[in-house]
Amino acid sequence: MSEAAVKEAKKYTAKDFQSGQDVRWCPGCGDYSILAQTQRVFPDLGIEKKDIVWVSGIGCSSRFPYYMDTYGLHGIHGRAAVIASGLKMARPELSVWVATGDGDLLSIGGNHFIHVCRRNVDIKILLFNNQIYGLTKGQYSPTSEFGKITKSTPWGSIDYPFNPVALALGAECTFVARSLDRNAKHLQSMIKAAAEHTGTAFIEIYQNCNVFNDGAFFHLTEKGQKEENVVFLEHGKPLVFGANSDKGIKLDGFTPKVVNIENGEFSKNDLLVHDENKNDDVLAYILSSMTYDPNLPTPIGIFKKANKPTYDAEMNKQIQKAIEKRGEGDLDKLLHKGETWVVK
Amino acid sequence: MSEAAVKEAKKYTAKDFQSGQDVRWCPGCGDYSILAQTQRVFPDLGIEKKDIVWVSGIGCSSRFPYYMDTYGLHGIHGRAAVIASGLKMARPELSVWVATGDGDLLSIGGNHFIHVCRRNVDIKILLFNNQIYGLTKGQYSPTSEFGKITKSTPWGSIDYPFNPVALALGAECTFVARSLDRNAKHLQSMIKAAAEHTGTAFIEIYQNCNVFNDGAFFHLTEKGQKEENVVFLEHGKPLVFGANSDKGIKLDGFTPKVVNIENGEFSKNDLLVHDENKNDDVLAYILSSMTYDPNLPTPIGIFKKANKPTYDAEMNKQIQKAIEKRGEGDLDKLLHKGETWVVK
Amino acid sequence: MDNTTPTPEKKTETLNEVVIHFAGDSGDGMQLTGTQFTTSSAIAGNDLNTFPDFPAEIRAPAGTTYGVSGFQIHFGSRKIHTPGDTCDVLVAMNPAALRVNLKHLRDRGIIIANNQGFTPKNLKLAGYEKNPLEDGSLNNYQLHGVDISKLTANALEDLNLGSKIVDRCKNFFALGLMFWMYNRPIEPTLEWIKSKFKDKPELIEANTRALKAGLHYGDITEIFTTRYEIQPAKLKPGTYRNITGNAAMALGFVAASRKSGLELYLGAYPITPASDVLHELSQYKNFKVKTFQAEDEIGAITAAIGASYGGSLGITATSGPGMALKMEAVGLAVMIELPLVIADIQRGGPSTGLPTKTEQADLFQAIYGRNSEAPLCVLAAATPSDCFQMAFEASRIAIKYMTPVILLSDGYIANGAEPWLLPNADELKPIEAKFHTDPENFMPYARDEKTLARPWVIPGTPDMAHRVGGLEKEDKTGDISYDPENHQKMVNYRAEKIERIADDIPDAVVDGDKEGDLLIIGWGSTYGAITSAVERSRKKGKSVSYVHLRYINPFPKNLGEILYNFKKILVPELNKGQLLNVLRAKYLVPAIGYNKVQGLPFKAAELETKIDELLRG
Amino acid sequence: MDNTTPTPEKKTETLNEVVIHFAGDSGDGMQLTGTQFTTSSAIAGNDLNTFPDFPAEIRAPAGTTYGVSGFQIHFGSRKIHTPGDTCDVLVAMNPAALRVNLKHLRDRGIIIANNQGFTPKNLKLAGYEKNPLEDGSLNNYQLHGVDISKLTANALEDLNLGSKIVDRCKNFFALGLMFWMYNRPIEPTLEWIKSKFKDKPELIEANTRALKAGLHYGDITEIFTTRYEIQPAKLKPGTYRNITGNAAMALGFVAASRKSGLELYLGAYPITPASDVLHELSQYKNFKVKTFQAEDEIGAITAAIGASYGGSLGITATSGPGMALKMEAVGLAVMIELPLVIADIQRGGPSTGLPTKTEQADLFQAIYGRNSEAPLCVLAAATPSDCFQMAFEASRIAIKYMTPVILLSDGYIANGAEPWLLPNADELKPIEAKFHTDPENFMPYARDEKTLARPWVIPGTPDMAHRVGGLEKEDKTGDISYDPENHQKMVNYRAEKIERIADDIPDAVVDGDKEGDLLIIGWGSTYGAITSAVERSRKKGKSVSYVHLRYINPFPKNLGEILYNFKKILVPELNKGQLLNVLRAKYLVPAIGYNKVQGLPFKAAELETKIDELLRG
Ligand SMILES: Cc1ncc(C[n+]2csc(CCOP(=O)(O)OP(=O)(O)O)c2C)c(N)n1
Ligand SMILES: Cc1ncc(C[n+]2csc(CCOP(=O)(O)OP(=O)(O)O)c2C)c(N)n1
Ligand code: SF4
Ligand code: SF4
Ligand SMILES: [Mg+2]
Ligand SMILES: [Mg+2]
Repeated sequence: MSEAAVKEAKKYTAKDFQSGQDVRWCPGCGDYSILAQTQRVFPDLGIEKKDIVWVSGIGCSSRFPYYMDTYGLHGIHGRAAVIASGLKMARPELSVWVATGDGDLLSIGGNHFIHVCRRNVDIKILLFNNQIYGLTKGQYSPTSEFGKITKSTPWGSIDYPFNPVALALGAECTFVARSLDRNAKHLQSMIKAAAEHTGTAFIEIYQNCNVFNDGAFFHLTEKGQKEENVVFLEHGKPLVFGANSDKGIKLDGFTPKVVNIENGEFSKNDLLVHDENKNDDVLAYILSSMTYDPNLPTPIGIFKKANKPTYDAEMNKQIQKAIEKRGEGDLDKLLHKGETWVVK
Repeated sequence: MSEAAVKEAKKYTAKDFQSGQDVRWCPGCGDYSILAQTQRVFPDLGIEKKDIVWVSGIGCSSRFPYYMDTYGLHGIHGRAAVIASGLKMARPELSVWVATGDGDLLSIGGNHFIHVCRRNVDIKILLFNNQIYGLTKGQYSPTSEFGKITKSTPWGSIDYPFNPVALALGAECTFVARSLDRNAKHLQSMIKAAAEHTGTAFIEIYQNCNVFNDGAFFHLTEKGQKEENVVFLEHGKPLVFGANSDKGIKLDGFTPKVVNIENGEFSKNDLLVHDENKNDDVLAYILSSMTYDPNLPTPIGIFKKANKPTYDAEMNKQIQKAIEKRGEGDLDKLLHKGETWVVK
Repeated sequence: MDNTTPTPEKKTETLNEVVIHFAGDSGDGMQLTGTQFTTSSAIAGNDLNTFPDFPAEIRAPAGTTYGVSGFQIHFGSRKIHTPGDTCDVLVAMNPAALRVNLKHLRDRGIIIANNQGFTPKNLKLAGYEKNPLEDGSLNNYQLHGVDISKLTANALEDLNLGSKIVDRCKNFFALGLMFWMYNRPIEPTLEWIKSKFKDKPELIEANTRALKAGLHYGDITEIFTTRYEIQPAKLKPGTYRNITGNAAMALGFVAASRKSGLELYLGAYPITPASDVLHELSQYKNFKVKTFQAEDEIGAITAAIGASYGGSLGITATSGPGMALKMEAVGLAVMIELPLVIADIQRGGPSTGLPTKTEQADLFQAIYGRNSEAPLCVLAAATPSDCFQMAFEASRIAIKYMTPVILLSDGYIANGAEPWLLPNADELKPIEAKFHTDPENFMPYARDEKTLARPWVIPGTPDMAHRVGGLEKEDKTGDISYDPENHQKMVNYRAEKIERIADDIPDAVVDGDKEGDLLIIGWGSTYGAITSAVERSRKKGKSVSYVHLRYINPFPKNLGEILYNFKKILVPELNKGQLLNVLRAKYLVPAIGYNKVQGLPFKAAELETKIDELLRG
Repeated sequence: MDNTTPTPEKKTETLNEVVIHFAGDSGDGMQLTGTQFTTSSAIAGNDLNTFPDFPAEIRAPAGTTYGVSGFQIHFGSRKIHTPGDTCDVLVAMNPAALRVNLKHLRDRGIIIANNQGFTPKNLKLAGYEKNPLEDGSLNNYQLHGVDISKLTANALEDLNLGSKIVDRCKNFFALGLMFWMYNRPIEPTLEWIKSKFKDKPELIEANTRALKAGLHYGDITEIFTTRYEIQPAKLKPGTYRNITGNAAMALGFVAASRKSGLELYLGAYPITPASDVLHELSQYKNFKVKTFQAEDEIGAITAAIGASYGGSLGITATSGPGMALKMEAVGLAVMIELPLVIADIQRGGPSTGLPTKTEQADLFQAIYGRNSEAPLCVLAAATPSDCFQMAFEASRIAIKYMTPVILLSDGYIANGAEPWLLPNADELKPIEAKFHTDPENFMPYARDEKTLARPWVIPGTPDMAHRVGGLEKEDKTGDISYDPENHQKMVNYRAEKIERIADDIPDAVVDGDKEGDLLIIGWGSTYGAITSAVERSRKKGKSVSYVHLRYINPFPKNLGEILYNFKKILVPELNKGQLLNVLRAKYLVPAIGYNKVQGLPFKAAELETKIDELLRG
């Protein structure tokens, strides 16, 4: 994009991205913040409004496109990632975004998710992970914790939750991050980083559903708790956390351990230093494995960022190559291809 | 199982597991060996024939159940893992096996696969990975190499292949292994190990489709090539390979490297020692990341083996708990539950 | 009702039937209020029928018209078939509730409005320029503006609760007022409050006070001069319970499980309005009911097929979009001939459509919606309590004929409630479910002479290992066969097996004369509205007969005969003419449709008008 | 044909038409042999029709009856509509091929058998106790046992090839012999060999030699005394090409893309017999055709929807089981009103069924197989080359009416071939595809007055951002709406839009008298067989008329009138009566079905017999 175009696009403000439709989420829902941060950060992306499309599935979160004053397609349950893929292949110049929920993306839509990661289609996926099915009124989801009591599991669920970051890594997603609905600044920076990445960008956003799963992430978002429970991943920096930045993560073999860096035993220099650009995924895996460990803080930030040609670019390259090689298709010639004969 | 029962079950020979149906694979297909190894090893499992069920989807590989003289269900494309899950939940005492292909399990069936792994349903999945769609006559599959020319990709495929082992790890499968159609002994030992595991057991078997993808794995199976290209994972043992056992795998940070252990620079003691029981998955990930690296040998063997309660056991436990707590259900009481009134 | 203060003299009038509509914001608890009034009325011995109607959003923005949640209850001393075409009383918690529902209020009907809800902001959101409570526009009604919020707050003043909590209690005040007006017992609600909030004593106190405050308000205020009495209905003697269609269906499956001796296995994926079947069944673990919330609808049905293969009664429940996803797997069940019940709780469509609204438009999908010739049995429940009966019947047929059965219900009866005359468990007929265990001459696709069912042999049975699957089967052996004649034979068998179910189901019953000018044919949830319309028309002296179909594929054997005895045939449906199409194709009768696709049930009056028109023309 | 040696005197007979059936093991190359014979005959100027018939297994075990792969070709100097009910010549490479196909050979027909294939093992596998070539059981035929394998080996002796390779050439020997017998040009096959094996000169040599050896064998041996000549058919003048239905369909889509200026986007998942549409289209990258092999059928169609949303012509192609999976997404396409073509190449079912066999049993699924009222346009191709025309037409309608269109084909015409009179690209009518770009008064669900199509606005258009989706839309604005009247209106619009397509399609054409005793209505691939049967019946003096439907939903407007002018109506279908059902429901005519579900096309003779029966009775 030329600088002029960037400037031109910069004319927008957050308000320009408000569609004017009534927002129909429950009062207090974490979705509001995700919407607000998106609207706040989009003017900075340097993308013309007309070139942005939001695609979604079905769920509370999937109503997102209605509220963005961009093009939008509210699809069917679980299929957003592949609808978006088709769109991006057809129109590689568009900026294609997916809003989805933990049920939509990881339950019914799990297959499309892992395939879009594998293919590295250049779309951005925002997972609104509230660890519950909101729109259908509170059944457990594939990210709900084991033993969860919900309408469909009155005796407690017996499924182990997915770790969406690990799943995305296993499917070789090229950009994997995690953020929090209630950390406006961090969320904004993740959305921006996703926009800047070329390839499939996946952000897991922990989102509070205050009606059916209130407080699921309060330990990560509320003052007095979050400081001890969150470690922010910053490229090139050691993993420090704690209210007084007094703790850090150190590797013991492959195993991350919490150490104190204030009492003299260890220092910052002993800590694991984050590198989001590692070309193997091992560090990202190690970090992702901390997710459900009650003895470790939850990593928030970019786990992995890798460069790889995208599916949509390759598809369009192949077409260019074919045209170069064979000339732009001539319909008459095509019809008359192969063995023909003339009847007089 | 009591020893007597084991003995009783031991009465079988490989022949007892032959169904007598004509085997309809192409002559020379790698599927024959997988069938033969299965039939050879099943008599040793100590499971009564009547209690064994094979479930499959659609594909050449999915014809497998017809040839085993056990119960069998040849399902629809992609659904074997979840059909098998339903069966296992209903009948936890059965030994339930899935035969599936790379298209069946990883393309259309990818979602059921990752969910069964996550749930840890106690079924055994044998993936016949020939990196091609056999039954539909040779389109590329989600495990085909990038750039592959097939009927559906005459200009070369532009998808990056899944690494099935990494995907299974990302979905937190409790038993993950890889074997080869043409290594009878190894394949037998993997099948046995899967049978002994309680929980979802996944074996990726590299299988030659001599009609549509002949030789895809010859570098791993044929004399003169395999020695340099395969490293066998053995619990507690260092990773040694090479025709003269002269090479090994050493970790450089998290990165596996090939080293020579004969020329004096390194010795066996420097090598990475395999531990299939690590309770985090990091080692398994490191090993799995070697898969498509042209500079490294391909790991064959058990990547991971972990203990975790199974979904089917938990489901049945919950029922027992409910009966203990509420007494076995009384239909009359259930019908009359809640607020009732009498009209005279 | 201990601490009532002396009250001004009030008169009591007796009515035969009343329709009340409770309406407010999604967060106002109207569904709960309606449900409590329902229970109380049921216990008071009335017959009744209810219609909950709410938006797809969990809590749509307060004050908006599309966020209005409503609950209508029709109760009386005579047989009640519908929730009522119009209502006698409209309880409106805010202007949007009034705006949306006023058109359903009868002339001179009663409006109870929460004055505090009529704020300038809410008025604007509802599109009122002036406050209708004040501008005289409602003169045609008995308007009662009540300070519901304020009075509730007053009653709870000394409890020191947050204002949000206090505000949430206002629906109990409204409920109390209605209890007073219609002389309902409050004990069931008091009980409910106690058990619901058993860990939160302050909420027990708050809600109880609000309820009683409403009750006393009716007593003491001078606005309300009349109380009404509705005598108990003359219902069949027996024990009753109020039940929704989804709860009844769940019980029907449990009953079938008990009566067949088969374990019940539900594979399901949540979807409105079917999720409650999952919720209900997942409670019954001590009945050995296994419920599996799958990753999607395909997983749900295929897991159920796996369970059926293992010897369980496999079932699945869903709604339209999920149904569409299951169809490939239904074909597998047709081919491998295992018992399976697929419940489709229909909702408004197409696509995601109107998830919380009702419709009857999945009939085509049920009968025809699969690749190739894949016939199966289709049943439809008529009322909430009928869902019990039909779930039981669907299970019986599935087991006996080794076939998938589709059971149709819809959002209206799934969420609607009615008093249900409880069957005794002993009275329910046993369902014979036999696993074949004799290896002698065993053929997996041999057939029962009468039913054409194949034997059910479950894994674990010694010496009977065999394979089933979705490729065409050879007759008897079940081996794979591509033989042309065999294929024809098997296609015919599968069709014939379903046809034979007709020998095993009750004849269609004509309500009314056996011949005449007009026959109405209905199916599913329109039963109540059609019955009411027919009753009313008959009262006017018209000769109208009515056949309600619970068995749609195959049809009852006598249906053809019945049809040919009427000059006109009318098929009212909440779709564009689906049963109509099936009837016309099969019997070549010039039946006509009366169709409505608005996400709402029929009104009896609409049908009455149509009947008049047909008998006139 | 340079190096021919002097030959014994042979006579030449002229025939009007001939049917040859090539049959052998799956690995024997019979499909290739058949295809080569087809090309050669087409170039010789004959009209022709072919029927490849093979098992679902890639290479079923050698020698088994279920492993037999066959290819039948019917060619002649007159118009050829079918591959032939019976064959004149059966080329049988082994006993199983003989066993399976003998019943199709006419009395006194010719058998060419490969003597070396009749080994004791193969005889046993085919269930022969004695060698039928020797036991006199084939006396009723003109039996020629030929040492095909041996003669081939002799011809290649000095090439030093492996025995497997040599054996693989035997089909070319058989082909050469048939070329001799029917005086076909060998040049096209020689060309084909050269280009096919361009990197393997030894195979060029081997196959060329085998072909010529067969040719010379006919010349020199004394067994064959007669050669046959089949004059060119009097076809319409023009340039022809031999084409299968799937290849024609792919070209039809490319043509529609060019003629509309829209890029073509195919989302597909491989499935027999539809995969070739994917294979063909994926070659045309220089036509800017994008092909996406998705993870499953749902991904395939939803990606196509995404592409259509972006302004491409989105299409998807599948067969029965895949079709079932797509239906939920089809509903979305109905709701968001975007162009989309869904090709269903039908195959034997239900479930996985008979994947490589043909059937017409997805018509119900196409018309009715979705949740709720989700009407769309349904078309059906009649012959291989008609697949071109109908793919073009399906695209035109999809674009013009902003609607999904289902295009039905089946395994028989998909794999079968016929000479195709090539259209010139210029003659094809342009398809108007306009993106709406004027923001003034823009309403995403405003409708064209005539077609009721909504405007197509693609992302990237300035100032016209809007949202579409599967929830019910408000009229004009496209906002979410749960309003009852609006829902009714939109349901009606969607139905009416499809109805109006009837104004835009050709009237149904009656082949034969406009009134009479018997009207036959057909659709899809039965066209050829019905045409032949009708021709034959007419020759016998019977008055039979025929309407072939390419437009099934909506029907041509004049169809009703036509029907009412006949005493009897017969609807032959390769299903249990699906079009029949639709016609009866719509027109209330007592049409009857002639139905066959055997995985095989009709034979003209079967239909002829049925016609006789009806006109007698
Ligand atoms: C095919 C289909 N199945 C089921 C549903 C019902 N459904 C709608 S949203 C949803 C899950 C919502 O959960 P999630 O994706 O986590 O979104 P949230 O509401 O929590 O934001 C389900 C099961 C549907 N609409 N379509
Ligand atoms: C719903 C559906 N879609 C597509 C197919 C066609 N199909 C059958 S097998 C297959 C893939 C086979 O590949 P794989 O699973 O790798 O098995 P293989 O034949 O290689 O052993 C496909 C696409 C089908 N039968 N059903
Ligand atoms: S139900 Fe939960 S996720 Fe949905 S809108 Fe309400 S608070 Fe948000
Ligand atoms: S096609 Fe390939 S995988 Fe299938 S049977 Fe033949 S060799 Fe085996
Ligand atoms: Mg959620
Ligand atoms: Mg494969």
